[in-house]
Amino acid sequence: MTEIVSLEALAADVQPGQSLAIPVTGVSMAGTAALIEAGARDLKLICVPISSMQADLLIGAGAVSAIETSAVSLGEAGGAPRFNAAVRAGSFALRDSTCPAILAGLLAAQKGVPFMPIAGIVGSDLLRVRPDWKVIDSPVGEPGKVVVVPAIAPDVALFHAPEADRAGNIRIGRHRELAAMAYAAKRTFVTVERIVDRNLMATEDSAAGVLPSLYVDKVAVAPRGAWPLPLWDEYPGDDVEVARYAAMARSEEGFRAYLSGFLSQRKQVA
Amino acid sequence: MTEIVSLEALAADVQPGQSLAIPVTGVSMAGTAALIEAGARDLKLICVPISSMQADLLIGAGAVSAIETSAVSLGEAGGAPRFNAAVRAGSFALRDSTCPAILAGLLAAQKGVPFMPIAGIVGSDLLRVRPDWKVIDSPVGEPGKVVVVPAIAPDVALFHAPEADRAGNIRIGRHRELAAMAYAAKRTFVTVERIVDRNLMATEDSAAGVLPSLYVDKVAVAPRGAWPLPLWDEYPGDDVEVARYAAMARSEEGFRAYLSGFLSQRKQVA
Amino acid sequence: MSGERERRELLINVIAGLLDGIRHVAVGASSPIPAAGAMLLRARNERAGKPPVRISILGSQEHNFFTNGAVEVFDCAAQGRVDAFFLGGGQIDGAGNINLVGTGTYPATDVRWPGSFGSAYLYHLVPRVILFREEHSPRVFVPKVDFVSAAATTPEVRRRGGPHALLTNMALFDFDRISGGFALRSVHPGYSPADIRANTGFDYVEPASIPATPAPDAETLALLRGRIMEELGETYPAFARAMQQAA
Amino acid sequence: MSGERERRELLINVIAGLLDGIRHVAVGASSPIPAAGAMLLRARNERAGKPPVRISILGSQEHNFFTNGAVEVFDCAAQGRVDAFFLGGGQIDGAGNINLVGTGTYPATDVRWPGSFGSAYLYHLVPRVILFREEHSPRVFVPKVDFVSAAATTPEVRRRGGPHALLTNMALFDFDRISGGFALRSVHPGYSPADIRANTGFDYVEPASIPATPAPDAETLALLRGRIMEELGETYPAFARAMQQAA
Repeated sequence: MTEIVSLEALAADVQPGQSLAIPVTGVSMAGTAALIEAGARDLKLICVPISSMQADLLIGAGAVSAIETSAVSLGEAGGAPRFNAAVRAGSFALRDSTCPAILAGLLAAQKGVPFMPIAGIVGSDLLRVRPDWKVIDSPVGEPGKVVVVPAIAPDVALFHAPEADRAGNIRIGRHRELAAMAYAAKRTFVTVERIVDRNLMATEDSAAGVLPSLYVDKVAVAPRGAWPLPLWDEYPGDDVEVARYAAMARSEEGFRAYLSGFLSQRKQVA
Repeated sequence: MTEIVSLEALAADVQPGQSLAIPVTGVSMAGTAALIEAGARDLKLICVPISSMQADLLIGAGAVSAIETSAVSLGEAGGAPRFNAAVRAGSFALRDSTCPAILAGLLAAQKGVPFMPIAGIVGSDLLRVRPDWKVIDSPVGEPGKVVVVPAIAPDVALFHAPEADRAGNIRIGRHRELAAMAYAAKRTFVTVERIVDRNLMATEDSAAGVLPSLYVDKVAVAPRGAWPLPLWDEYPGDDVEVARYAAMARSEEGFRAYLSGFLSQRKQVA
Repeated sequence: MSGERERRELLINVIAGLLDGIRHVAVGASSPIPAAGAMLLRARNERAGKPPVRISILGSQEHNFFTNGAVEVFDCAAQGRVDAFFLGGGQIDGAGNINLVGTGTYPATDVRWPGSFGSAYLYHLVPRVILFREEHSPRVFVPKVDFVSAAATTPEVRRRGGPHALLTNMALFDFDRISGGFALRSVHPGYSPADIRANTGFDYVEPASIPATPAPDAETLALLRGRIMEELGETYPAFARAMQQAA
Repeated sequence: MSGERERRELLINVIAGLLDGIRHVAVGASSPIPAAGAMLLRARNERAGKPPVRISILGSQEHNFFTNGAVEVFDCAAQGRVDAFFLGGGQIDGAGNINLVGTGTYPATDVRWPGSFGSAYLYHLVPRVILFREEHSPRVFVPKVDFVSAAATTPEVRRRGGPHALLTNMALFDFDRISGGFALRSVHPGYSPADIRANTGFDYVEPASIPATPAPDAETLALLRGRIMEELGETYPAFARAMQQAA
């Protein structure tokens, strides 16, 4: 059953060496700050299917030993400076992917199968740098080559959502990739804007947008927990702040200064 | 884009020889009556993943030349008499399956891949009677046998739902297997209790339970369109009627009598 | 046995015992006795301060923890998140294989049953599958099923799931996954081990001494006739009414 | 070209032309010019009573026809329900291959770009992929990309998708899937075919006579500056403001 815990307790339960799945919408920046505060290290990031400032912060803080992603970018604010620097320096194991392949890997774990076939990809150099991906002859139907990717079962999935109820059901709306992460992951930790008293599973309409507590191990309250990234139906992204990050994080020193300010700012919100 | 049509027009557009996917919840009994009225024949039923009175009626009416299903049963009312009789008589091509294999076949079509791996099944005689299913060595990870099933791409998916909006978005709530049918099918026809003026995609909560009009080809209004089967949030099943069917359909003559009454009753509702 | 209500109460009580220790059990939409067993365990755990039990009733709108459609219970089992499930069978054989398809030669079977449902899959994936078939007769319990809907043991693949026990109107058997067969655990009041042997078409291990299946104690009966019947009535109103009428 | 607004209006107008006939186009969240081109086509079709155009803006909450999470656009493309999409590239080569990963030797690339996103997949599945890269220079348009994020042609597998055209700040090219290369279709006002040759690092077919890319007509300009800017402002407010300021 779902435990409702403090942000610190949630972060403290992510162990070195574990793989951590993080999304592109519903990003737990509060959880990210708490992980860095807790001295997280040797994380194997799985970006579902890409990441922006969250991955860049964790990389800059030295918490990441491996990353599987289809892209890391600050969007309008440009490239991800700490990711790019780490790639050049070879500071982590890099597993480049393509968005639907990461989603397919999670789906394989969701279904308890070792692999998932996926359309396209043939001809891409990704096949060259991902020896864990295979091209097979389709075992059924007309002869033809098909790419298969291995299952991705993250140790922990971490995301941020508007609401949890007391039972640990999470309102995710249409953002079903958050459910996909949770189905595939061994454990799922969620930060939320607030905990509500009503049962989110009570009506068909409400339940349709819910990740059931069955998949949720820990919930922590973190108001404005996605900031400076957006949270649907709650607040837009703080583009000025992300641009400020992009500028400062160009240098190691600038990044350190930003990070220290970011961590104390997150503490004030909490 | 979605067309809003009459029930007759919807039914008339299902062609002989086409495969027709039908669900277990959100059953279009109104559409079924209209198909029988329109003289539907040579249908290849795909039950997602089982069926009850709907398949039995279509079989009894002589409209079915093939069926892929994990079960046909009237539930509390007992076995499906016309299905059972047709199996004994060998009146159609029978493709026995198991629930998750049908869902996996649809998923393969949803993802544009020729097959889908699936856990379990090894040891079942289904593998013997389904030569289109294969057991392969997993191409990735630890050595091990895995069953793969071919994609199922129905020509038409047909179901019943509470509401459509004017754009053809359909409220399906948590019944995401209805979306899975539509994703996989070449065309999707939906009967609904009513058409509403509001935009079902307007809010995150509402949209979470919606099949987008992108996947919906035809919508027809059919009040109490699932009767005598239940429709979530709208009406319970009419167990007395289903039991009456079960009793009458034991004989070919009884079935004919029931069918004739059923068709005129459905007409009165419409 | 003294009557229909007592018969059912004994089965419900046995099922609650078989489920002890699980966190999540899935129950078919038309399985009131298994559902009642799960509800009894849930109520007991609550009273004893033990970990809560989650009961998913398939096809029920109210007792439904799922939000991803029909596939979710199967995915959930594949993820190892379903600890127990119930399967029946038109035929069940001594190797624990079940037949939900029909008798005779496939496809034009002499008797056709509904079909395999999810059995071929769930039998592999749910650790504690309880075979539950009330009718105890040689036509059900056969040496070898005519069609294997789902196989109990498959040494050629790794699996976490399979049969745990077989419960009938007459007896309770354990299943041994190593030997791949059943052993008689207890015989319900009113029957003897010889009755079981006479009505079982397959061979099984029979220990020298076979206890009687314990009937529910007073506390359990109070729970069953009160809270459990109330909970059950929400999903299985006809069954709950029949239980009360049988009293 | 007379200015920034005119440059963008010309590109938008070309894109609307390239999209003509499609039913559903998906556009990236940070692609205002492609989105504007799609909106222009939609407005034109509406006026002409032609079939409606569906525009999915990825990552937008408002212009989102999807309800199945991040995977849906990919599934939708695999089903053949996405007719057109836009891809860029840090490098694009003469065979139509694109590189979104970086220059130099992988993995410790000299310059690292964000990554391949969905390109390796969508290039195979969307019939009309429009390569859109504003910068027209030899460092972008190279003889051979350093890393193939997505391959334009793959005779070894059947595919419905691939490049349709390449649009830059200077010119418009068609892509020929049989020969696997580009042919110059038109040159934007202010540039000559020689400018294109000088700024393109890969070889391409150049017909004897190359027309100028047509500028939008008065009716199109009115639409663009009115309705389209309004629609665009809902999703790309910064871009719409910049367009108006450039006027």
